Amino acid sequence: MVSEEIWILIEIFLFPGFLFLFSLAFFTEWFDRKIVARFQNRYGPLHVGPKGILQPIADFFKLLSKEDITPRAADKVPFRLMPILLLTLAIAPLFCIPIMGSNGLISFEGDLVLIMFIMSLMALLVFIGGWASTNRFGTIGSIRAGLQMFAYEIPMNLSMIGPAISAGSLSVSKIVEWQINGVWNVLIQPVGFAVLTICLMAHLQRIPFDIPEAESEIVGGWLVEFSGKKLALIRLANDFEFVLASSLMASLFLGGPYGPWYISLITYLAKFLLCAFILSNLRAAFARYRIDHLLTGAWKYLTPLALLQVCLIKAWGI
Amino acid sequence: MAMENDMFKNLKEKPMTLRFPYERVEPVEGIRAKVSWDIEKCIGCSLCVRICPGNAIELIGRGRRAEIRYNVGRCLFCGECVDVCPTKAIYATEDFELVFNSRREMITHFKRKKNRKKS
Amino acid sequence: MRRSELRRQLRIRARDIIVKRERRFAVNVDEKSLKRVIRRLMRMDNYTHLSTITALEVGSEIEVIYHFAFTDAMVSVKIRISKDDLLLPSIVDLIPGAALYEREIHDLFGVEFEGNPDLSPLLLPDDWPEGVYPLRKWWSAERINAKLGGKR
Amino acid sequence: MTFEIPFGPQHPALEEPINFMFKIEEERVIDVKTRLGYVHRGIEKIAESRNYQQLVYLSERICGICSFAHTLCYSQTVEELLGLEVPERAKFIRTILAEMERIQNHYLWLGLTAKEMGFETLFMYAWRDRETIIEMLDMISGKRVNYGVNTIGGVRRDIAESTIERIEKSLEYLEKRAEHYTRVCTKDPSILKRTVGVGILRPREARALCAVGPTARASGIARDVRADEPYAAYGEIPFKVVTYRGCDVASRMYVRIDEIKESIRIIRYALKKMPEGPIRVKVPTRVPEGEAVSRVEAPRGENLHFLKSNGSDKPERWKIRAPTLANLLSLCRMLIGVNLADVPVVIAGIDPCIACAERVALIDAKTKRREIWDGKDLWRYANEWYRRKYGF
Repeated sequence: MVSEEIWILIEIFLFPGFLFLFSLAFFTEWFDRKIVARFQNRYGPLHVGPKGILQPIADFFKLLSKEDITPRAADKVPFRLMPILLLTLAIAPLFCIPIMGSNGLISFEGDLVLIMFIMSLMALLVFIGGWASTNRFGTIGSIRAGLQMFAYEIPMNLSMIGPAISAGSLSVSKIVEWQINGVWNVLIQPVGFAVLTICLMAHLQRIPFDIPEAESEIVGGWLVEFSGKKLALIRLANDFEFVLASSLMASLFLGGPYGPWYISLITYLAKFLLCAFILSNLRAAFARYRIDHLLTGAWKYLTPLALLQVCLIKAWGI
Repeated sequence: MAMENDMFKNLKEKPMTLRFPYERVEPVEGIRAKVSWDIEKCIGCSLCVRICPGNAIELIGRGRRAEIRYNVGRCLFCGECVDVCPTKAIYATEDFELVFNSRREMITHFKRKKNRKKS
Repeated sequence: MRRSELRRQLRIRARDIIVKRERRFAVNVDEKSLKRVIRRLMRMDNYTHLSTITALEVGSEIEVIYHFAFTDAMVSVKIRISKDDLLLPSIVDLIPGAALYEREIHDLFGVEFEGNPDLSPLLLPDDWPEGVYPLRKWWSAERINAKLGGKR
Repeated sequence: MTFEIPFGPQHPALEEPINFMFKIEEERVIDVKTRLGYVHRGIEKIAESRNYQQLVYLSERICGICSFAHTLCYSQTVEELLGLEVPERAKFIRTILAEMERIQNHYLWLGLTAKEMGFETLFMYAWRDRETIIEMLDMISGKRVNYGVNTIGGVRRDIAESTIERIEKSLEYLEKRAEHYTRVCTKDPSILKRTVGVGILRPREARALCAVGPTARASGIARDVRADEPYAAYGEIPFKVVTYRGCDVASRMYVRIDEIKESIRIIRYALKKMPEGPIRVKVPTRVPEGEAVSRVEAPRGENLHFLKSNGSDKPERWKIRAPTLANLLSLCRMLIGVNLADVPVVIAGIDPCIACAERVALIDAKTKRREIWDGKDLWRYANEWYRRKYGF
């Protein structure tokens, strides 16, 4: 008879917990690189493991073994602390996402607000990291990261509030339950889904909006001084953010998992991969925008659209 | 955005890039790569030595018993020597993947059959 | 474009205009008339642009050639200056495009263009020893190496 | 607050080392200072110990991408000095290969600019399409980059009948792709936002700063050496000089894509009209005393070679001015007022080939001693010195 505590430990460390999330993060990075490569008529990772699936892990360990330089002029504490904090903040919200069964590991009323808060904290951390590296390009990169945060923060939160209003609760699990017996949010709030996708692209700093680390202009932006273990952690945090973004889109708008634990896992993964595909497609289809395009675009189009969407839901009173 | 249909079409097609060590492209038939000598035909006229832009060819000895030291490192693969050689002793090979791990290996010394016993 | 038309426009002696072949004209000038001739050249209708400025060493003098491209011909304005007073009026005020060419020639020949706002080195490293103009004939390979301290 | 940003010799956006020192104020460039000299090989000083025949291969290595234009210009200069007439068929082959190189160069440029804009997919597609034209050149000349087809007095390789159909087929494909890219570059919102109205060069400034090639043609100045001074077989081939009035990076893009289509038409016309006959003329090694200037329309602009010979078999003075040097000042003018994010796109706008711009020097055989002056010392010294100064 497996006692209760061991079962919880297994849940936290093994199945929907760390081990599963780590492998999901590495798998998603591989999936993203492979899809973008196929869009661009080339192969993508091939040689490490079957079809190159172990490539992200290999990159991670390679970076770990690399020399870890802390520049003399950088102020040490925030510079060293930032990657670790970024990784923990990236993993934390994933525990509120329902993967096995319709409620996540920790699901309480208001965990959607927790996720939103953590996501804006991450953008702040990026700013601090770039600023602490006191490199000229790093400073410009972190200013741009800050600017970008102002642009996408409000429309993103508004578009996340949409499903909460229609489901009448601020917990991701309850929203998923409401969608199971109700209708998928994406059908009644398509505009909200589009706005959320664009803002998540900006949050993940992916191609159309990878302005803070635009390598062809400011040589890597805020990432420029990080190397070795710090860079490994930051890239891993980036993968986790990608998993968080896709699973948010999947659970808030596409209905999330339902049915007994093994079917819910499959449905969750299917929707998750669909959202990851959408994000990869967007990454391959655009050139990089300038920071003022993003700011004007966000304030002129994204925020009003998100507001309109929220008013529509209230008006229908679902 | 305007590339959408093009991108989805490519999703199905086989990628354009080659997996180099396993899939190779065979060289075009008129390719000009490393040159090589048929030393028996060579009459030691040193026309090729003078024409070579990269000074890659060196003649040792004179007349019928001359030998050629050919340094691939300095060769430009321009094929001037192939054109200028009166007795067509120089011919172009198809091997363009040239890798050496020391400068000495780059130099090939074309010896004649009779001399080989002596030197 | 024919030689008579060029002579009428530039109002200089016929002796100075040499027709090398049907599309190439050479005009010999001296320091005083350089700017005047160039200004008149630019006023001709089928003038397009200044292609480049070439400098070469002829015995004890340095010859500077301004290549002007026209829609149907090329005019090279030639001027000779002796090696000890290497001073030429800069034409950057007439043609801003000439700035880089003058900097280049100043770098590698030592010709001074008074009036050029910025004659900082374009090609040579900043601490290139004074007076070493690698493109003068005298400055052959060994001498430059020796001048640079040999060990490099 | 103003920054002093070095857009230094080593930078991901630059394929070749050139140094810009930008003064930035809130992401806007207010001042530019440029430095060259990092890839200075002193080619003309090396040329001192080479005879005219070997210099053809040296002129080919001035620039990796527009190598045919340089050999064509150099060969024409020597032919002018020798008073030599190149056979008709050789002229047509030279025109065809020059146009093929223009197509290959413009596709390469399109890919690079897309990479600067962050548009990975267009970069991959443009360079994939470039492969088809490189295969054609490979088939004709046996080499992919420095073709070694051009020589003094004519051409060394003939275009056989069998290759002509394959050329036709690949031209169809290239034309279809050029149509596709015109549609993409005029409709895609992200490209338009990054290129329209960026890096403005007024016609008046372009004329004053003597801009050449597509950079001038995109500001409405119809300046093309193929039309002004027809060399090789351009006299017999009707073609249109492409100009746009937009004065920004977008119109430079449209000029180049239209020029690809124009080149395809030229190649088709030339292939049909190519007469039979010899492709090469015997050339003496000694060149009579004299001076010659010749111009060629390289893909990036007007190429100029000045050659002074002194009767021996080695040239006395060989001055090369590549198009990039002429456009550098226009580039500095365009960069003022642009904000930092657009700097790589504007730099890529003039398609800089820094290795070309380094052509400076004098050579002289008067000293008769066999000077193996190697440009390397000057170049090694320059690099090593920079390593000490900038400490990287």
